[in-house]
Amino acid sequence: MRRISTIAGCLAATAIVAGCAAPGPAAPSLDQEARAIIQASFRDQGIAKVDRLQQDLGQSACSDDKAPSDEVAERVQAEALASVKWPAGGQYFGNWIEGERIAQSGRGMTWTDASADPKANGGNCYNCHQIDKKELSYGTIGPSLWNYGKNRGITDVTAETVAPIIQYTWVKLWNSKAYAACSNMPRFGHKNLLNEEQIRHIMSLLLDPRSPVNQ
Amino acid sequence: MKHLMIAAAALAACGMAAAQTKSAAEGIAEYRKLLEDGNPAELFEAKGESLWKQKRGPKNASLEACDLGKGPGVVKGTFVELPRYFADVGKVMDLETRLVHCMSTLQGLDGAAIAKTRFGQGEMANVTALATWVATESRGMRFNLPQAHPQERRSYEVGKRAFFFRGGTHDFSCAACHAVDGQRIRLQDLPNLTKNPGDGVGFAAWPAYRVSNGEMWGMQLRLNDCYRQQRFPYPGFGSEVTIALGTYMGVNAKGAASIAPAIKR
Amino acid sequence: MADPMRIRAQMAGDKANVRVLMSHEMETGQRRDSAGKTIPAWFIQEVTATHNGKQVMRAEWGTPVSKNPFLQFFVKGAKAGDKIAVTWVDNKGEKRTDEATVS
Amino acid sequence: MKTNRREMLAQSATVMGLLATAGLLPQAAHAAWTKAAFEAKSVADAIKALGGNASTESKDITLTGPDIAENGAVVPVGCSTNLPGVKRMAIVVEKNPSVLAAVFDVSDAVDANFSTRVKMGQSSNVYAVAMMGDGRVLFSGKEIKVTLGGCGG
Repeated sequence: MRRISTIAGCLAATAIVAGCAAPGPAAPSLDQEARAIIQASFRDQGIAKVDRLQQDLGQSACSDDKAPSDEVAERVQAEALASVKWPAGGQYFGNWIEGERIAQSGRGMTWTDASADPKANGGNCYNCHQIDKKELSYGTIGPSLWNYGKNRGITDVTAETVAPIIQYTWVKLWNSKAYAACSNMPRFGHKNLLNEEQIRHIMSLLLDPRSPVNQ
Repeated sequence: MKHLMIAAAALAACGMAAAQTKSAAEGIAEYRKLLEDGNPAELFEAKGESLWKQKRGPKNASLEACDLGKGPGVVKGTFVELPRYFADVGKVMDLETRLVHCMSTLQGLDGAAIAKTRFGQGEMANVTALATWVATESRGMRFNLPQAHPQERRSYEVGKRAFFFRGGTHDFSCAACHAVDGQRIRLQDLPNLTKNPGDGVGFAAWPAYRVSNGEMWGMQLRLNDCYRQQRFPYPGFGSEVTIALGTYMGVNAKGAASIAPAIKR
Repeated sequence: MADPMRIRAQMAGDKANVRVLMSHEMETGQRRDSAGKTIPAWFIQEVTATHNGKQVMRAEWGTPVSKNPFLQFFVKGAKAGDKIAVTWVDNKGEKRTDEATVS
Repeated sequence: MKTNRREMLAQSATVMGLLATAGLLPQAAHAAWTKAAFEAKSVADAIKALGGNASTESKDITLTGPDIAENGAVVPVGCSTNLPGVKRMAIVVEKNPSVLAAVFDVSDAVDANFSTRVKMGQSSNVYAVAMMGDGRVLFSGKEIKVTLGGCGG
């Protein structure tokens, strides 16, 4: 338990730093005006419709240059955690080769993409994270995931003792807001960006002791 | 004890990652330096200059009487003060929307039709070339957008709110990638656009020649593609959000020297 | 008609450092458009340069040369005021010549 | 003294043949684009199609270029040598679908030093090839890594 909270805290801290910092007064009328201007400035194009501007609580709470109140943040996190769909049959793992392919791809869900089916989407992982060290072109918005499983002492994914970290990772991939209200990481499962099978592949990439990430 | 070991391992891994990053970053720096000498933006700049002086359109007029904010015909220094308020239209305009306005009023071209034209096509390609040339004329000058008019201050505030607005399938805002120093997407450095990110960085680099597709991109297309990658719907050319974001980034960049037109990945 | 080239020719010691930017698609013939149709190859095949009217360089290019090509070469024995002209010809037979004065 | 037209043509043909084998073709003789060379799928085939034979690696030939390219669409490369007697210089990208990018004729009036920018489909060895007046073919090269780009990569 202690270990989980430490790791979660580490990731959450990163997300908060990446989010919002400087204070600034917000005039309600300007806020409303700005929202109306945003709505009026966009139009549908392909699969990207204007309904994408309708914010849920997590989005609206994190649309400021300062972080939401603790109370709001906790509500966002609780709702996110409650929304997580656990893998069918308790099967958390797939194939890390597929996982690497998904992690490499930054495609999907833009107005130039033909289909919104998760099968057409990538995970965008390398855009923000170092994962397999062989890939030099990686982003730094999120923490390095090199040796993600190894650093957490995973030598056997079926061991009872590692169940909490496996579950933690599943939640993080499914709905990152569960651990950090204003996380910059997309909610891959919750927003149907990746399907269960694709998330299983990413799980293998990150956690399987045989994955190149854990060598 | 075990926790300590894990923490140490994590730190070690981070340290090694930093070392490797540096060598890749050095390689990229070398690549960018090699590209600097001979920026194809010069081709667009030359085209823009001749378009500015050429008599065109139903009114067979040049753009030499166009007021970009410092009086009719003045080009030098205008780029580092845009977007700004224009009394003749009663609103804030950025460089590209102002150019379309001049093409419409002076040359008699159909401004609304130009705004709907795809980037890189027809008169829209001409707008980009013109913007490239206008930017070149302010090269080395420092950004200093006016904020005296209430509309200019309002534009900044709207832009700031648009910058932090999260939406789309991936919950991204501009701020998700551009509100912190020193971060990257893949190998691309992400300027912190909530402040002056430095000379020739961010707002002070566009229009820029994109080597990935060999196209010249003005700020309107730069923002359009940011929103595409953000998984947002499509922002209209010259829409208020795009101009307000320009005001927000431009005011924040106060004091930054312009290197536009730059060359970019 | 093709857009003009940008040619800079600057003295460096006893040579002229010539840098040329050409406006050209350099289409490989291996890309497809949004409808899935192959975009035909369209690229510069030959580049020649003259120094005061005398040919000093000839090059053949293939599709791997980048869009809006850049070329740099050094002309020996040039002096300020000399004329450097560059001509390209593409696979459609289109041709463009521009000239610069050595500075 | 008096050479008839037929003899002159014959002589020219002989000279041309000699020049061709030495890789010394004058401009007029190969004004046409060397299609076979640009269609070559391997470095050796490209050199052969340009009229060269077995090639030797040489420290006197230089291929300039970055170790890593941020975008394969535009990779700045150059080929140069200080050796006297070089007739042609080529830039070859081993893993491109068409390996030969550019070939430059070197005259007395220019340095054997050319720079351009090429497309690379993937990380690859890139070579500068020099075809010498004495028939030797010398080369040197380096690996240039091509990285994936931004968000869409």
